[in-house]
Amino acid sequence: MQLDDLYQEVILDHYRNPRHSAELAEGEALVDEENPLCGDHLKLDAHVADGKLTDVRIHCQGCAICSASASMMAEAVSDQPLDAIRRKAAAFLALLRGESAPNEEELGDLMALRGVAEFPLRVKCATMPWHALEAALKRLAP
Amino acid sequence: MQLDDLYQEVILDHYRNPRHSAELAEGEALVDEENPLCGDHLKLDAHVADGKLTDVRIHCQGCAICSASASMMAEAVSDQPLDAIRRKAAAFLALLRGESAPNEEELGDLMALRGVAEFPLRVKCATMPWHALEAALKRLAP
Amino acid sequence: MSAKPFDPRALRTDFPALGRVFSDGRRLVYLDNAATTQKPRAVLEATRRYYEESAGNVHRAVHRLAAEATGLYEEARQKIATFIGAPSPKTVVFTHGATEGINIVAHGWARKFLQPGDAVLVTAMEHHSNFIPWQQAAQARGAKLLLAPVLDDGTLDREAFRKLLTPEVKLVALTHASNVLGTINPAAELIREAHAAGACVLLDAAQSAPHLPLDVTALDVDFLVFSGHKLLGPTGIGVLFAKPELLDAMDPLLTGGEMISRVWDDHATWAEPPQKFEAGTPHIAGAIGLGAAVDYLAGIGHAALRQHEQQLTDYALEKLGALPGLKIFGRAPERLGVVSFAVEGLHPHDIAQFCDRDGIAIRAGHMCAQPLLRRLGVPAVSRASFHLYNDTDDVDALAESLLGARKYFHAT
Amino acid sequence: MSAKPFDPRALRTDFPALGRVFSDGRRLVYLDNAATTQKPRAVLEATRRYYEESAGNVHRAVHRLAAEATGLYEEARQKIATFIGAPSPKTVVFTHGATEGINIVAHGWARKFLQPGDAVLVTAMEHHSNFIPWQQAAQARGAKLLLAPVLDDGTLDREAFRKLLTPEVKLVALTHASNVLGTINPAAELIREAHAAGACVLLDAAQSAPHLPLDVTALDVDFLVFSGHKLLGPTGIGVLFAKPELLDAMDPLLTGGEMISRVWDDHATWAEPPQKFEAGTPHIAGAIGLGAAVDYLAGIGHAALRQHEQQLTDYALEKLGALPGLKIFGRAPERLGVVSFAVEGLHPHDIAQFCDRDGIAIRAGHMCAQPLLRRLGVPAVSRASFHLYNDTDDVDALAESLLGARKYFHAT
Ligand SMILES: Cc1ncc(COP(=O)(O)O)c(C=O)c1O
Ligand SMILES: Cc1ncc(COP(=O)(O)O)c(C=O)c1O
Repeated sequence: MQLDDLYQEVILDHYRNPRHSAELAEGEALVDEENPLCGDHLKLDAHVADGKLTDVRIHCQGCAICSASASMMAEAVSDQPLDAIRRKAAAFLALLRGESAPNEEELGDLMALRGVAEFPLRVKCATMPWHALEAALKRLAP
Repeated sequence: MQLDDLYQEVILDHYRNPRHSAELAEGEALVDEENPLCGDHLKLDAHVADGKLTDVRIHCQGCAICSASASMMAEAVSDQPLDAIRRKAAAFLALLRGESAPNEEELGDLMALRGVAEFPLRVKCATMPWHALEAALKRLAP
Repeated sequence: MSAKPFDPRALRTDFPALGRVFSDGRRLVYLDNAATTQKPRAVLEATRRYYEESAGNVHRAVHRLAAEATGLYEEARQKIATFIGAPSPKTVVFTHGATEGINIVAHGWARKFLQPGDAVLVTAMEHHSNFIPWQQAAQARGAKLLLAPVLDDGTLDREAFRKLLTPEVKLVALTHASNVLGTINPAAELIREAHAAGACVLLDAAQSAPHLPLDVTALDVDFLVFSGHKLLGPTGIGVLFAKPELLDAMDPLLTGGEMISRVWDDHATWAEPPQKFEAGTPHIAGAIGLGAAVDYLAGIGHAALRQHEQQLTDYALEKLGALPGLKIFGRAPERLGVVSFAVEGLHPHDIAQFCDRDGIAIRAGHMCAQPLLRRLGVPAVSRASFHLYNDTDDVDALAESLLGARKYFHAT
Repeated sequence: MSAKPFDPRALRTDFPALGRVFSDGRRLVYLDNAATTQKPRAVLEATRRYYEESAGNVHRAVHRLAAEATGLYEEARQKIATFIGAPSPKTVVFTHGATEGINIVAHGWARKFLQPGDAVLVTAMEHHSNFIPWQQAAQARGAKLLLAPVLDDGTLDREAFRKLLTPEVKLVALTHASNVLGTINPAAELIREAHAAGACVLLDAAQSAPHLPLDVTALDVDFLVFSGHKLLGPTGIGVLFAKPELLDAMDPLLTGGEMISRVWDDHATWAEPPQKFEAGTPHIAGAIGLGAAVDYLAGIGHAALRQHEQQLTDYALEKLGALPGLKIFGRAPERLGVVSFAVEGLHPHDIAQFCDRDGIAIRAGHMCAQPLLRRLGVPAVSRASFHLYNDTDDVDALAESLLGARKYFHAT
């Protein structure tokens, strides 16, 4: 396993230039997650309109994997129907757990994070934004 | 270390034919000691007359080492002055702890138990009667 | 493996210590397996590899040594989960040994949930490690400790057990097999009865896990503990299994590093089980070695092992039972290869010392079961206990040595 | 030994794991010694010999294997008593590790003797293992937990410490050296002050014992703990020292086999210390290995070791401190070879992952010291920590890798 398999170019690009990134004031975010082990901290805000997720904004203070995963997630789920997002989330978490054949079509760019599964101690970094998203969906569309 | 160094002929003789051995009824003994680890159980009774230890009677339910040590002790201390007994006890316990040059003159026959020092797990078997004796002396001549 | 005939002599070569020859030319006849077993090369190799290649700490760093160590450690947990039929490796807590496992439950569960007037039911054949923690916990909570008696043949008094199983009983702490009598208790039935009466069950598998197949799911047992060192594994490692909801409900016994989620100045939150119960740096090499030990046992196969040990035990009971003045304690029909005995006129320590002269390692003493020995009416016993590498030659050697001991101590 | 020049490269050959070469041809640069150290061959040999020759249980049987095992186990206890200047091996309790040692005191002493309104004083630089047990014990007893603050240079705020040392303080639980800042606390002085104020002191020597000479008698310390795996020894073993009168007064944390004197149905009495605190079969191989580890360290000599590590630390502070955007946490004048740092714009986990590519093992995370890191204002740090086998080449490799990491993650 090479380092470059973990930090693929697209990941580093999202890390350096996070999409849907925004300062979120105290209390403004829908979800506030911390991973005490590595100190990653992520706030997520979003809304639902017409059954789609809109206005996704994320503030992530984390490692490259966490930040990139958050940024790529934001891009992948913005303005998507909620059930499609739930499918995508399930597919992504399965990918990171190293389960079965990944649904490449469903995942698209997110496939770049596949290498993280080979680094068990970093898996949480990649999944944390998605767990935050799941928490947000529970609140937005219980 | 050979087994015969531990169980010397004189030890086996005392074990088979314990001296100063007596049934001691409930409450009759001055000291009642048990070693829970190996289940040795010893009762000792004695009196003091003219500064000497008399009427030493021991009931020992123990292994060969414990029984022989009790029997040899009874013989060695019977009708002896208390301070001579205290010296002998100290010399014996030092011998069993493997300390310094043993006082062979003081110890006499008891030297046969010297081999026990090489079997650390059996040392308590040999010293228990002497600890009982010390307890008895504390009561008889505090 | 199961097709090959079971050959204890061949298996012996897997165990370096059993190749030992003493200075007097005698070979080691190791019959103290209920105290601790010898270790196969595979176990020693697994721990050596960890120390020589992957000696990182677990769970906390991203470098390769730590990642490898974490992988090996968690792989061992998975192996043990499979070995005992646990639903998930998350229900497998690594401990110091059976004793610590029992104490974790006695502190974190019993002292938390027992109410004054409640009761803990144990049997009269428990090892001190499955006895004193309950005595202390019951005392601390104003609860009662009840003892189910043992019949003359060494089996549990089932009638009495059932009578004692009143609604006050919140926990039954039960040895799966006695380290003195060899008796195998009918765990599945007793657990069913306990559950029907509303009690949880802790099964002390310290003696059974090395010899019998275990299935915590089929048994529906609430807690189960065993020790690695009795199961061909390293010292200092053991296992506590508990149902997930019990692990969630229990408090941790030890607190500190590795078992936390968040720590503030005035409070802290715990990690999920099993980490919640593994404070501090764990015995990484021990866990890995225990994983290798269960692999080794699985390779032998439980059916073949059981058949061998039963034949050997039958042989021993007959051979030893026929010796003059020898009395065997425990004649349960379902039993392990654990044979405790007394020889008339000989003290157990002298017997064991004499056997040692002949290179034979047996145990003498109270076997950490004073309440049972008081009932047997003896302060100490001698005990021979078998494992896969023993055979009838070992029993013959013991029998001969016991005859020799009588002569030695009582010749006139 | 002391006459020979100190040669870390030569010493490295004593450690099989340090000979490791990764598949990409890089050698292992091991800089995570504060988490766990590598083991010299002498330690692995000592444990191997136990398993292959003397694998009996301790204290309980008279056969040769048990006698040898008991002898080796108690010999290790004596070696450790000598290593820490203890008055007697009876004051040396074998534990699972530093964490268990602290918990034994927190349960058996603090929860027994603390009264409502009493206080435990710790510092803001404690490891979770020397923090949460006191937080929990204080809470359980209605006592207070006081935190002595840390100054900006990473040293203890002595003034504040003295002010907090009121008569309510019954115990000061203090790390001898910080696993984050490297700071060595002036243990002797702090113990004097604590005693003058009527408090007992527990010294957490997990980080100091592997590097500094310890003398519990000269320090007059009441309790001291450390772990074997950080001291070139095996996993799963550690030491608790306590003054004899404290060991007598304390309750045991674990109960069960080996720690008893007599057991009745309704009560039990304990063995004398240290057995009173060693319930169950101990980690025999671990204790023997730890004995070999202290022998190895003694053979190196503390003076030479300290000089080497100080030079290396000075070099590292200068070299790493000069890197762009790198900030070092802790600049205490008296310090160990533990260097925690942040690199602007890089997350510690990415740093550690990148270093790992270069074969360099450093640690990233909260270092089990969340209360301290909260005060430092960071959720995680990176940490390099040295032992006798490290040299300036290792530091150079780290510095180069850190430069590489900046480029890797921020090149546009
Ligand atoms: C200062 C300090 N105290 C206590 C501990 C806990 O040691 P262990 O995890 O070996 O129990 C550590 C190491 O993790 C430490 O650095
Ligand atoms: C039935 C039983 N339970 C518990 C124990 C305690 O095991 P350990 O000493 O390994 O903690 C033993 C062995 O000594 C045992 O035989």
